[in-house]
Amino acid sequence: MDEDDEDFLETGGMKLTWPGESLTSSQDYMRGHGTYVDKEEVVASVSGLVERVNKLITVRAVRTRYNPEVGDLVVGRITEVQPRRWKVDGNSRQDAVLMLSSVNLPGGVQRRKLESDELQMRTFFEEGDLLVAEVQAFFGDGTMSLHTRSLSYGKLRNGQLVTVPPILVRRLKSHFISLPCGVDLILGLNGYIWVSKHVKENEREGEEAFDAEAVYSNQNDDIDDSTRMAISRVTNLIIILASRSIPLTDTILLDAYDWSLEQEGDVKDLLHEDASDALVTTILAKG
Amino acid sequence: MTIVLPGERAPARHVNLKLGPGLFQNSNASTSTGRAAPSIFATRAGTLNHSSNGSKWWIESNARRYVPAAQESVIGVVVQKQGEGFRLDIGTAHSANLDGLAFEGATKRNKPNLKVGSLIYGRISLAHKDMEPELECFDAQSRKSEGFGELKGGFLVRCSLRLCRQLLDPKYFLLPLLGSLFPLEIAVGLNGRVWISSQDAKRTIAIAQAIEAADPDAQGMDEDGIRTLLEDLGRK
Amino acid sequence: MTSASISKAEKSYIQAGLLTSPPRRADGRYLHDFRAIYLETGVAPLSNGSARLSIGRNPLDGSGGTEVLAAVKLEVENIEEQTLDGGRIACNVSCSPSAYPHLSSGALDDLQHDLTTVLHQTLSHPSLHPKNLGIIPRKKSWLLNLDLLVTAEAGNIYDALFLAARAALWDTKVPRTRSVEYKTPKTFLSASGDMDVDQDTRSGFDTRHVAHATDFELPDYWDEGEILEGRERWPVAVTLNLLHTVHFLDATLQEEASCASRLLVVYSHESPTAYTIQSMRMLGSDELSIPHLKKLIKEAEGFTRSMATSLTTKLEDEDFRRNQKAREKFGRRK
Amino acid sequence: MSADRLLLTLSDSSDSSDGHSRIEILNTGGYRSDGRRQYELRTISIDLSPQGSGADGSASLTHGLTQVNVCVFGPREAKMRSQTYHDRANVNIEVAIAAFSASERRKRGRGDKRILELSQTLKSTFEPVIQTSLYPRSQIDIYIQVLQQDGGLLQACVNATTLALANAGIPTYDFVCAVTGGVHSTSPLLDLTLLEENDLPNVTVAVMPRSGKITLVSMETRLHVDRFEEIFRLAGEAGKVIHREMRKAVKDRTEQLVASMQSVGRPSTGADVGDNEY
Amino acid sequence: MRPPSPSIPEKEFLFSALKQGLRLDGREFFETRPVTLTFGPELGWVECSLGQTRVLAQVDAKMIKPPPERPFEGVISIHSEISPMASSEFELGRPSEEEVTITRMLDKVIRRSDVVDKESLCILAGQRVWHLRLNVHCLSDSGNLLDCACLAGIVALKHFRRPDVEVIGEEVTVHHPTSRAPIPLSLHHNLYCFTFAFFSDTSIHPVLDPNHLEQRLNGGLISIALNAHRELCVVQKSGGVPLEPADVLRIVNVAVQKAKDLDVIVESRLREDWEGRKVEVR
Repeated sequence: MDEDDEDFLETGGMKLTWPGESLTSSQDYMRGHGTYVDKEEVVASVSGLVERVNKLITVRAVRTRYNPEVGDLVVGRITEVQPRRWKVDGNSRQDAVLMLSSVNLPGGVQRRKLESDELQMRTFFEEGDLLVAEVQAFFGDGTMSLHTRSLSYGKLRNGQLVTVPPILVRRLKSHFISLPCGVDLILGLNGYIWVSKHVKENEREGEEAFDAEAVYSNQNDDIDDSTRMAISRVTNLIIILASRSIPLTDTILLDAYDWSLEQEGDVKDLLHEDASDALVTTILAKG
Repeated sequence: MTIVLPGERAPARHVNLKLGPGLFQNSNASTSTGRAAPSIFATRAGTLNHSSNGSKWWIESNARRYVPAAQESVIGVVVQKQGEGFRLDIGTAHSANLDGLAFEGATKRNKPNLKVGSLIYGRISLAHKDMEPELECFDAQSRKSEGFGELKGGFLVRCSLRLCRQLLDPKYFLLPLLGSLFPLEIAVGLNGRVWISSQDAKRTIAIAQAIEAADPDAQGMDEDGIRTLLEDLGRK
Repeated sequence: MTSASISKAEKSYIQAGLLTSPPRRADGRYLHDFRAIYLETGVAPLSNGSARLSIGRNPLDGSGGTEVLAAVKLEVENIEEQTLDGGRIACNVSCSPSAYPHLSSGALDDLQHDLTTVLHQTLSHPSLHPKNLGIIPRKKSWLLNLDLLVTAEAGNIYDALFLAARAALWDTKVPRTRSVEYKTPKTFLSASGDMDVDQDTRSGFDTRHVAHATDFELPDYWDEGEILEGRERWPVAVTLNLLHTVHFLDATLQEEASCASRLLVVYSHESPTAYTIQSMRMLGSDELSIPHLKKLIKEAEGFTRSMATSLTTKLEDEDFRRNQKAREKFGRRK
Repeated sequence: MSADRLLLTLSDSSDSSDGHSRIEILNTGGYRSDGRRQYELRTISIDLSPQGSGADGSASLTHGLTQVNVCVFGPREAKMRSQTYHDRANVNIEVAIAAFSASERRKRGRGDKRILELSQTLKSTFEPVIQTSLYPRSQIDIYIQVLQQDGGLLQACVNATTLALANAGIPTYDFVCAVTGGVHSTSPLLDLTLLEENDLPNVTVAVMPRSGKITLVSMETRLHVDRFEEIFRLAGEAGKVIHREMRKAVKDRTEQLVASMQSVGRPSTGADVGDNEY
Repeated sequence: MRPPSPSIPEKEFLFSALKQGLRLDGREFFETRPVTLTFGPELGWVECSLGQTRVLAQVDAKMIKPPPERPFEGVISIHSEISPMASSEFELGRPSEEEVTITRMLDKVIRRSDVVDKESLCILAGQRVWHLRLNVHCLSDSGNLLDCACLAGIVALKHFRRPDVEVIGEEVTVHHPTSRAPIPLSLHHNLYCFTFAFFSDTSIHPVLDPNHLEQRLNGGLISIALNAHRELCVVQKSGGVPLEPADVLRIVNVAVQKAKDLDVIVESRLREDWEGRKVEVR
């Protein structure tokens, strides 16, 4: 064992480790993620936090690519259109796949998939389009298979994208967040965050006829100036918080937003050194 | 047994003439005597052979690059899994396709789980110069495997095409000689690959060296040569 | 510069923001605002002058900006017939794949080639040529190699390249040279006897009057040399991103992908009265009417002047800071 | 020769423009041309803050005046599927040496054989160390940029790549720590500068500290077998000292990230259904 | 298109055979394949074969004006491009990994290690020096092209003789081999390269001079170039599976012994060839 192993690194009683560090003997512990077994010893393979759950020992890396799980909500960008499917960049180990069969087709949820649909794939999604979807299953080699079969999923518009390390997005009950300042947030678990204009409740769920053109249109609504300012402000706040690897939850974003309103400089000054430091210290203080 | 070179004329004449590999019928019969003398030319160097009644003619030559022909059994290595089928490398210009269902007792649900790199002994079901060859691992009618399918364990020897044909010829000395010394399993692919297996590694190596020594491309040893080779291998 | 992948919805969102009044950009900047520029000189000790410049770097963890490393290395060059007297300048831009992770190596080479052509043609123009790059007329002169390395790209690469080039050239010191003539001293000659003997008995290394110098030496090793003559003339570039009637500066990758054309104008501001256009390029697909072009050039002159002056003051601060540090270091050593 | 006797001091090595007179490699007092003792390593400075455009992990490392930046992208979708493997990730390493990195300017193109050999050596060093079997069909891109050369180029590339991989959270079996060793007549030296590398027979050795096994040995100069064995063992030991320094940098970085991630309480809305499980 | 890697049965068989101490061609672990050197019509032309791996090396010399920075030294240049003739894996486009390794090793073994005394190649300082060109052609690759290429290069240099040259003042006369016997190059020492292959399963014993299949399935290679007087010139384990330090040293010592044996063979073959050749010249 390492000589400084006795004094557990007191970051909340957690033990930190790094590749090549032997944790415990493999007789009495089962190895999980981030570890491997060598000569009856469980050894860490990544640098991060050691977690012991009764007989299972895992190491959670502090920085890693998005590791998908079924049911995760992710934001992705179409990279390629292939026969009957789209390839989607989901900030993961490989591009995800969106089958034509797992997409809502214009003209109602029950509509069967026609031959002509396969020929007009680009009318639904084309290269570069952003979408929000849910991880449905995995293929043999670990590739994600996505689906957008729900009214709240589909093509994204009226806003802009921010990328943060995936580990900062905690798993919440709902990843659709509406801030009081008229800004909607979609916190993708893969670190892609969509900041957009707030869409009122009834507009989204309550639609009777499934409006075909609206779902796949690329047209943005016209957005008034105050909403645009709010979107820029939230974007800058997310960038600052992410650079100090502060996890992004709705409470933190709300506190940050209120704090930034009190500052006299306008949105672009948030990105300057002193403003960013001040924000981070206040957030950490709240704890 | 006449030796012919590419471009030479072959005296093949028969009412229903069948030309094997290496012969080419020049359709615009230059001679004015019409249909009677269509000229047959050799396109490969080798020995000219014909069947007893003179209806089938072919040229026996040697090569290392295999050109696929239908109903020939070959040994392939799985290179890629593609949908339900597999892509195999059988030493030809293009890789061959093998459908996942072309196995004995294969159904939609239970398909043979072949990994990339596994060895397959199969028969060429489709061979056409403009299309990728197709393989099957069972007899289409009887749906029995008849020895085709995945080859597990053992070792693979690469040799010239002529030796493969010779190994399949009952009159050739090598297999009976090897069989008399120790028990062995062997699968000869006409694409220059021979799969061998025996109880222990020492014997399999001896068989491999015997086959490589008997190869006309290499030393081309005769029976006595192989016998002495096997004896001193046995001693070591 | 390179078309980062962007969706139609994002593009129309950005364009709408630019065309409303008052115009709004993604990070809240006004049309003519620049992101924070960070500059440091003397970053490559083995070079004769160097600078690292970044635009839009996140102050907390230093990520996400456009970053260029520029260094000048001087080489002695024998003047053959075709190379002109008085020294030569060669620029070269290389793009690190870590700045363009989505580009293939072929596309990266093309990009490097384009950037190198723009930089080289502008900076090696005779109007900017420093006078103290010659060593011995018609015999030896300095070859100034300016190497620029793009280590990260987040839009507005031309402005960053020209600013970094100007900073590195500002920081360049040309080693002082003194031409020397080799004369064989009389004592040698007496041994061979048959040469016609030269009367004076001065030392072999007569450096006072130089009729025809054959070589040069570095008189004082510790003195780093003199600055490049006319270093204020080095040009500054501004990229005007055009969207119908609107033009905006310092575009991010997403903004560059949302506007169809850009106008690159490179000005040299030697003094408030003496300023010239060194090079101009139209990039992208849209056309531009002549009156609009004239108006843009006028605006570009203003932008580049303010950029040049603020860069010069920053460079002077850097010189002061580094001399201060050097003095402390020597002070500590005694 | 136990590892802890190899002291690691923060001597400020003299700047490189010392005079060109014949320099003593090791003077009578046992000091080398840059003031270090025989077994003393140069100052190591490590910076793990993010570099490049959206790199997954990056590291900037200096051994004395040799400075190398490494950016790691991946495991990610491969640009060309023909290069992918069905059962593991493809490790792709590209080395670029800045023209101004050495005292004599030299522009090395992409096809330069020395650079190809360097990236090949690094690729076959790290392929067995990275757990590539976890990421079939994907690609790990490692871009190495050499900013300044003063001896120990291969050593700096290996150590910087190890740090960048750890920083990117890519699972590896262990650190790979490299160091150069040389022999001046009979006295061995460690962590050579360019001056010493050009004059002395020298060897670069990379070791995996946990098992003490050797992953890389590279020597291009003439040396007697017995001398080789001596410096080979010594370099293996010195690798462990460098490992301590690298480990400390990774530990500090991890600590800082974990601290800021832990410092903030649980979100109020809805129960947190378990962390973003790795 | 990458050549298809060996099939699973071949892999499993090779590893299980090696574990029982059996190599496919019946050799011991540290036994090289038979070395045959056939010398060509002219001097400096040798075809070296290691089992079925065959490499042709050929040396020619011409007089050039030396580069200004090194007026007293001759110049040696090596041209070694592997054509697809050796095996279908090599293509003329980007150099393959093996080709880079061979080019670099030849450079280290022949140019950097001053095997050839460059000063002896100087005819007239600053004016005329000999420029030796070593051409290496890989004829067929059945494993370990590296050792074969290095051996061919070294033996070609030892076999080559340059015409005798007489210098009076500024005037240089070159004597035709028939009038004056050509002079061999002055070589400090002969360097031989030995490549060992080891496997991901480190319980398997490393093997010297890997054949085709062993080379395709290796977990790493160690190449050691050294002369017959226990002096190492190149030691290169560029990555691959990590080994115990003791194993590396053991392999180095094996190479030392092998160098002595190979040196004897090479010297005797050269003497044999020179005897035959001398008779013709009279």
